[in-house]
Amino acid sequence: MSEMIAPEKVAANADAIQEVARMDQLAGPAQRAESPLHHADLDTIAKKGPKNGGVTLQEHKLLGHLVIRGSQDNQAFLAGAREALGFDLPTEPLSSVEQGDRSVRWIAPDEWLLIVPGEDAFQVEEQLRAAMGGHFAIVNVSGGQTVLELSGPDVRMVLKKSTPYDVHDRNFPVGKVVTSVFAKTQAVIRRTGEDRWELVIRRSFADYVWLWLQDASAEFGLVVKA
Amino acid sequence: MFYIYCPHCGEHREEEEFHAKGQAHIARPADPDSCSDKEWGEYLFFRKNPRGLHHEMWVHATGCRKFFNVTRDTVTYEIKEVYKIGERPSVVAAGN
Amino acid sequence: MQHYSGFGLLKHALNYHENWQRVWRNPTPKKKYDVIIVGGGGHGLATAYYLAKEHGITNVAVIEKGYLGGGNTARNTTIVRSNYLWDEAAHLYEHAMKLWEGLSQDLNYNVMFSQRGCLNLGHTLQDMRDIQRRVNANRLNGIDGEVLDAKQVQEIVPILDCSANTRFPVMGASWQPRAGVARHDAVAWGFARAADSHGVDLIQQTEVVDMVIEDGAIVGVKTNRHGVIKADRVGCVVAGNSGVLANMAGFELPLESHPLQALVSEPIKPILDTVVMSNHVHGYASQSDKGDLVIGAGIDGYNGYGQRGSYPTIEHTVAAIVEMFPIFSRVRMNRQWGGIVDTCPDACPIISATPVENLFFNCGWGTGGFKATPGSGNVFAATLAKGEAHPLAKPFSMFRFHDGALIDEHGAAGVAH
Amino acid sequence: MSQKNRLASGGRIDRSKSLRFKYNGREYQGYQGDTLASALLANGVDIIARSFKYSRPRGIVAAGAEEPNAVLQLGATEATQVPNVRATQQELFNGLVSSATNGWPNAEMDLMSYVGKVGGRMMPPGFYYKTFMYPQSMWETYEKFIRKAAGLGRSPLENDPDIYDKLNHHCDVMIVGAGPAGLAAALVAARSGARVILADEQSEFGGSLLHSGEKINGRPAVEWVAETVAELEKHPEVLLLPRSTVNGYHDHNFLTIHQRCTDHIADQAPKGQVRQRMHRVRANWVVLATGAHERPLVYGNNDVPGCMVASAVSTYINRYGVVPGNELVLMTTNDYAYQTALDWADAGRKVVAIVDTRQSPKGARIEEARKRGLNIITGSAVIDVQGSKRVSGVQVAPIDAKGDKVTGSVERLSCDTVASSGGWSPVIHLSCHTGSRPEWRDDIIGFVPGKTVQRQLTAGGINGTYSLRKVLEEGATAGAKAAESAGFADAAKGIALPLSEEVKEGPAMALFHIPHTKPTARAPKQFVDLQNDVTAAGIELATREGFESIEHVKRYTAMGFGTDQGKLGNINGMAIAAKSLNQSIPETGTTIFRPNYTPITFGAIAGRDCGELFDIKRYTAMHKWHVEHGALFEDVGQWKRPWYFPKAGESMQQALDRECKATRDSVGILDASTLGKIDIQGKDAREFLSRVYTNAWAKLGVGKCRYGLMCGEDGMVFDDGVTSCLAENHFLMTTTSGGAARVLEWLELYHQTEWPEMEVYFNTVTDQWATMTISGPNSRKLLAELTDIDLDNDSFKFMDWRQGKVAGVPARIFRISFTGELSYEINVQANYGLFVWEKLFEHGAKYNLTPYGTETMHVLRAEKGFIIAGQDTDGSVTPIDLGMSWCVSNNKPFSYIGKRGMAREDCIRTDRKQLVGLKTKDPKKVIPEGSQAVNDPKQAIPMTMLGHVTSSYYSANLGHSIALGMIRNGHNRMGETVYYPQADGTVIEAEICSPIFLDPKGERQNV
Repeated sequence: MSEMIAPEKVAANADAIQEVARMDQLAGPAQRAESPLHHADLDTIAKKGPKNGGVTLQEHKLLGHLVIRGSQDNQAFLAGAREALGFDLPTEPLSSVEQGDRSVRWIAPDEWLLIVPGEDAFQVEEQLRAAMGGHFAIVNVSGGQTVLELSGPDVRMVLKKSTPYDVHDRNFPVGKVVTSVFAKTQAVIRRTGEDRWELVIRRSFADYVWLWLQDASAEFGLVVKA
Repeated sequence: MFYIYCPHCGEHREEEEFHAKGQAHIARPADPDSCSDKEWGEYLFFRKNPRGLHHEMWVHATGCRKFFNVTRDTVTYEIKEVYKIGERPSVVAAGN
Repeated sequence: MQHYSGFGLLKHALNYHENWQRVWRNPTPKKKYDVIIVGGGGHGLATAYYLAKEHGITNVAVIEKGYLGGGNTARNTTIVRSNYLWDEAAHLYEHAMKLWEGLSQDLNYNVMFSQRGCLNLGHTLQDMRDIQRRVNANRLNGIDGEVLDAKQVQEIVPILDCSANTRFPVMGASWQPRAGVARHDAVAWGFARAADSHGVDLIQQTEVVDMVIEDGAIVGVKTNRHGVIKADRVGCVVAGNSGVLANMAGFELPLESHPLQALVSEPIKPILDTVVMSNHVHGYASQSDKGDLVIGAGIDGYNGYGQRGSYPTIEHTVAAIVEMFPIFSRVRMNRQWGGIVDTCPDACPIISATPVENLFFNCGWGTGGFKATPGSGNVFAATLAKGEAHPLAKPFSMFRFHDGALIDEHGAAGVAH
Repeated sequence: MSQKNRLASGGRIDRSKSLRFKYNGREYQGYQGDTLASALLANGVDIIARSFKYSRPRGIVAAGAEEPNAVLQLGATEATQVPNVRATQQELFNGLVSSATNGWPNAEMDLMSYVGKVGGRMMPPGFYYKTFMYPQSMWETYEKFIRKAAGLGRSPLENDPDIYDKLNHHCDVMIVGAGPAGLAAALVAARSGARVILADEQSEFGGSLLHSGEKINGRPAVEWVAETVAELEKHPEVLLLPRSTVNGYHDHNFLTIHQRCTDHIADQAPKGQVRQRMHRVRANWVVLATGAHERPLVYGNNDVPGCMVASAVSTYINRYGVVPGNELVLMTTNDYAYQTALDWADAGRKVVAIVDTRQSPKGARIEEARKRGLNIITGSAVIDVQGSKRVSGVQVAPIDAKGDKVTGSVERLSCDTVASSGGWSPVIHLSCHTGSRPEWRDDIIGFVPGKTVQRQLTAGGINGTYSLRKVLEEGATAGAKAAESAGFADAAKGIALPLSEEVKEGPAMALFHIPHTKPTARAPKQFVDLQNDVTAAGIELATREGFESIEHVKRYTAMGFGTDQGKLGNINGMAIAAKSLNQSIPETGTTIFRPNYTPITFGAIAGRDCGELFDIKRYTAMHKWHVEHGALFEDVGQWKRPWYFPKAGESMQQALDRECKATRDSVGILDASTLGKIDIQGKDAREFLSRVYTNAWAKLGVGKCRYGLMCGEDGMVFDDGVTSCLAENHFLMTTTSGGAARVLEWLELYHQTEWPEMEVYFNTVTDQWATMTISGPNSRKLLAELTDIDLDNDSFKFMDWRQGKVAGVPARIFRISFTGELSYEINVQANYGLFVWEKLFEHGAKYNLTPYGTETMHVLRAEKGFIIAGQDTDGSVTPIDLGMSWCVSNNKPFSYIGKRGMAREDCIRTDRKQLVGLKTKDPKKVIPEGSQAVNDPKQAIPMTMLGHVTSSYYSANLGHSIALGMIRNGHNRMGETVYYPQADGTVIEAEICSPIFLDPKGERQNV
């Protein structure tokens, strides 16, 4: 799992020039990893904060985030994804697929966001690379973003304060995913259940989103879940 | 505030998700080095700026990050057509 | 021209104001003029006035498709300042400033030019570097200016939030004491009245629908109401519509016309005595003599001739005002509107000959045209009179976009104003 | 004072809930359900304002948004002051505190009114423009006095304690106005299952039905209103918004609604509640059911308190149980207004006369009035009003059939109230907001919405439709059409139209301005726009002076520029201008309304985007550490970057000197995570780099890094950074901290629009990597303690990168240097950023590892002459100007971006401003950044400037100041002296030198 491919070694192998640099970015348990909202100490808030409210927030931290790029005209790419993942990349715009602990979101016609357990990221990347052909790209962005889950009866109101996108049932069924404006930043917003939504946000904006969510959900009561 | 159909996402989105990128269909000269200063200056700066139908480029910046073209009336702000990069508009001003 | 004065006003009051003269005639156009100016906004009218006054050319028509001063002259936030960065721009705007300083008397029309000073706030280290650079350049160019620290800013505008805990604390400002505001409509009317008194024909509600060009030279314009009107020279001063007229003459300009919005609050008792502008927080405000807070919004990114822009632009501006002046949170916005600004890639105007002989354009003032009104008219009049650019106008040729001699004033013109 | 004008019964107020309030320091009582205006009228308060120009006493004239006079100051505390509240729209609550906004010592006894009386004649429209000019220097003194008269209410002087909010909505049908048309439309649309939003500015739905006394389906209309609202409340897809003004109608059916959540209890509202909320609505279809405003007539002294709009009088009687006087004279041009006289009579007070301007009016309501024995004077008009602080009587005179002149003798009638009606003006404001030009209709004597490109329908009064039966019909039809068009088929099916009886009406007279026996200029003041003191004489004067366009008239007289935006006056003003110009109203022009329909609180528009949330603060993974270690921060774009790390008692310069020396002498560390980072993969990645950078990329080997300059097509530098070859088809680009997003969009622009055939993908990884740069002679030693990578200078050279572990964390280390020292830039996944940072400090103590911020970084790089894009460049500088021709390759096969631009005539001039180093003659003197260079400091102003100082510092390492700056032709002027005149009159002398002040051969970074 922690195998590293030094560029030298690759370059030395003239027959098979390593086309891209691969890197397992994960360290062992001795190396402390901190999610983007680590500083907010959500665990303590979960313990000491309110237990009832209209909005519940949970950070799903330290997951493996992989951006997958490729053309839908590239069959070797699509087939490879299917082989490696066990399911098709969703080609329907704004759709997502979730199987077990893996979920993939349509981001653009040539871009998907795959989220897997943190420790699987490199293995999945390797499997994808091995299976895919033609022109494609995979980028590990596990350190650059985080997942926030919002649930509860008043989440929709919080979303309506935060995004100009139409979050009504008729427009936003479970499974749909959109990238849109979220307060002054942006988020990948996915509806994961009747009253459950997922936000994927960038690391450096996480504190702002956290402030915003506290403010926007204050009138409904915000419960933090560890 | 405009409501713009993104041809890649397949639905209308709020203008806040987009950036306007100016006149569409300005191709970079194939051989810049053989352009005169005048030709290069015109490529860089000179624009149709029509009152009426305008073919312009937008990018779905807070969305799929794709550029695309819009034909819009610059007086009424009506969007007449949205089409992808590389495609030609079907709605054009008389005389164009 | 009937002379205006307090005494005259009293005299007329005794006669129930029944005997005031027309401010300008409503003439039928002649067949031919020495110079036709297309566009009866402040710049066009100023051009006509200075053509007559300084160059003795009075066989002049100003053709206006709507009413005089009804475009951006009527829609701007009336700020006058000359603290531009580059020499070329600074000299041009300072030329205008000097004319402003005697304009009411020159026109015998009170344009209410009020030199209440203008602060351009700095919120970052780079802002302050830019301010230092600009103020130093201004001083060496003979333009008044000072760099102030946050404490000095606070003394001038006590209601400005200069505390350290704002998102972008005020670090300082540039201060031009001679800057100020003027009554926008009065500027157009004052120039119109004075031009008319010199014999200039002001032709309103008449739209130029085509240019009459023979052998590469303009010989007249075709109008919707009065057919072809001939002229030896034609100057176009039509701001947002410049591209449309250029297209009639068969060329393009390095311009895009964008919506620029502005807004006013309800009138409140005087509380803000200077002009306060912030590029970084992106808002600026002054208070009119009627008590309205006059606030300029940003420019919308798309081309638009609709005289309206998008709502988020208003939201950003208002948020900036509330951030700068938290006490205004409970004050209310009365009206908002939009103008059509013709923006150049380098945020500087075009005062220029064109590919068509005897056809000249004065355009591209973008967000900063009002403050230049007398200067713009003055140098354009000289340009039209002589058939070649006034020395101050020379750097502003449209052909600078061919050779690359741009004058990049995006810093000084950072927020719309 | 008792509520002398309150009726014993009737109205929609709750007499069991008595409310106390203050106006001008006096306490009054009203009832739940009152507006501040109805409560003031109930208490017999006549004067609520002094006029703007003439300081004339003014009273309440209307009952809604159109009210021009009753604009009051509200608020019990300094922080909760609200200027310019319209009393007719402010609900009464217990403890309300209000006052008039003008008048000294108060509105009742304003001393300025003497000035107004005496000087009024000196203040025709435009008088400012005609005077105060001489001498020039006096204007600002005159202006001080003019400004004293400015404004209505005042701004609070304390910060707003309230919160505001925004909500985004999407709906199928947005209905504006919940009067009969709007309710009918909503009902039909709601039953179709469509998502419906119904908004109304009033506290209750029902509009005119709340006071009209009309019947629907044979029962009082208010019952139908209650049933309809009850049904609408049950529809799950319907959002009902009372107290919500649709203030703006924007393009593509975007509307903003200003909801007043707590204004009805204002400063009595519980803390923490949202005061006002803006709803941002995207509607598929819009139904405008905004009704109409009654036009008052323009007659002599029509501003004396007691002169009111007829329907407002009815509203006060029927809705609030308030009769605003004892003896009424009604003047009307139409049948409908007779209802006011009937209501007045029903309230048990005296109708002195109904003065009808028509010669022989006929209609059902007239018959009713006759039947009741009311005194109807036809073919006549009220030409003047008597009284100063309250109407005491009127002058009535016969007029001709066209209403142009007085034709007979004048009769005086005693009364205390004059109600007038000149017909109705459709409320077309919203339809104008999107650029639609209204159209005049002679048959209804008003403007109706013109052509529009919006998906917009109109129903009821806005169309000039005033019969209740037809209003309901139009509403239901519009609701059905809107729902159907939005995809709810058959919405119209099975809807039983509510029915109302048709009332027979005779034709109305198109009359706006009542003639007087004297010409207008000599007649008593006839007000058109009460808020701005615009009179009929003023308008005639404007046209006489040549202001012939209606826009000129409005601007010259200020008509319509008040907070009521001319809702009552504009049409009358246009009619007067038209008549004076001898043309029709449509020939004179039209009236375009702009947002807002009524004024909107700034705080509400800003919402939560102020204070802490005004703009995003972006943080790196190590931010907490920086805070804990006393960093001061610099705003760089949205990033918070450590600026420097002062120790206790240190000045900024001392801290910088220490940080700089520690780095050059041992090792310093910088958090460089904010640098933009873009992952580039694909077989054409290398070629793409060649096209967007000015230098060569063809031969950059795997494991190597290279600095690149990026230009626009104009050849001007716009970003720079180091890009590394991670693998043959894989590069990592870095950009400036502020330029990351712009560069990524730039790359995508060229890829998507110019070179789509190139196989390359760009992805941002700025946030993915925590980047820490250790720099200084001991950096290798320090790093060696923590990594498995061979750091030997031969195997890991300057401008190489290697992959390995640092502190057990997988890392990429780039041996690049922005300080000129031996430097390693360590990149780890950001989750480990703080962990690795802290490990470096654990091991770094013995090397005096010193954290430094942007300021020290700036000094260190300036010692080496490295530029900062955005500080040393400003969009007008080419790579050649920067002296960086080494970074420009003209041998590349593809004409890269910037190449042609750099070759333009002006860009190849030899006397361009060029970046050079500057050494002050006095080594201690630091030239302030932004100083301008001249050759001769003694020359006359304006001076010829050569260029400015872009970067300037005191270098502790060198023991003298250093600066970078632009100098015209500077590259050819090495060793020459230039001068920097300062604001304080001093001049700093400096020598032009190479910008590389330290280690010109670059040996230190290669050790």
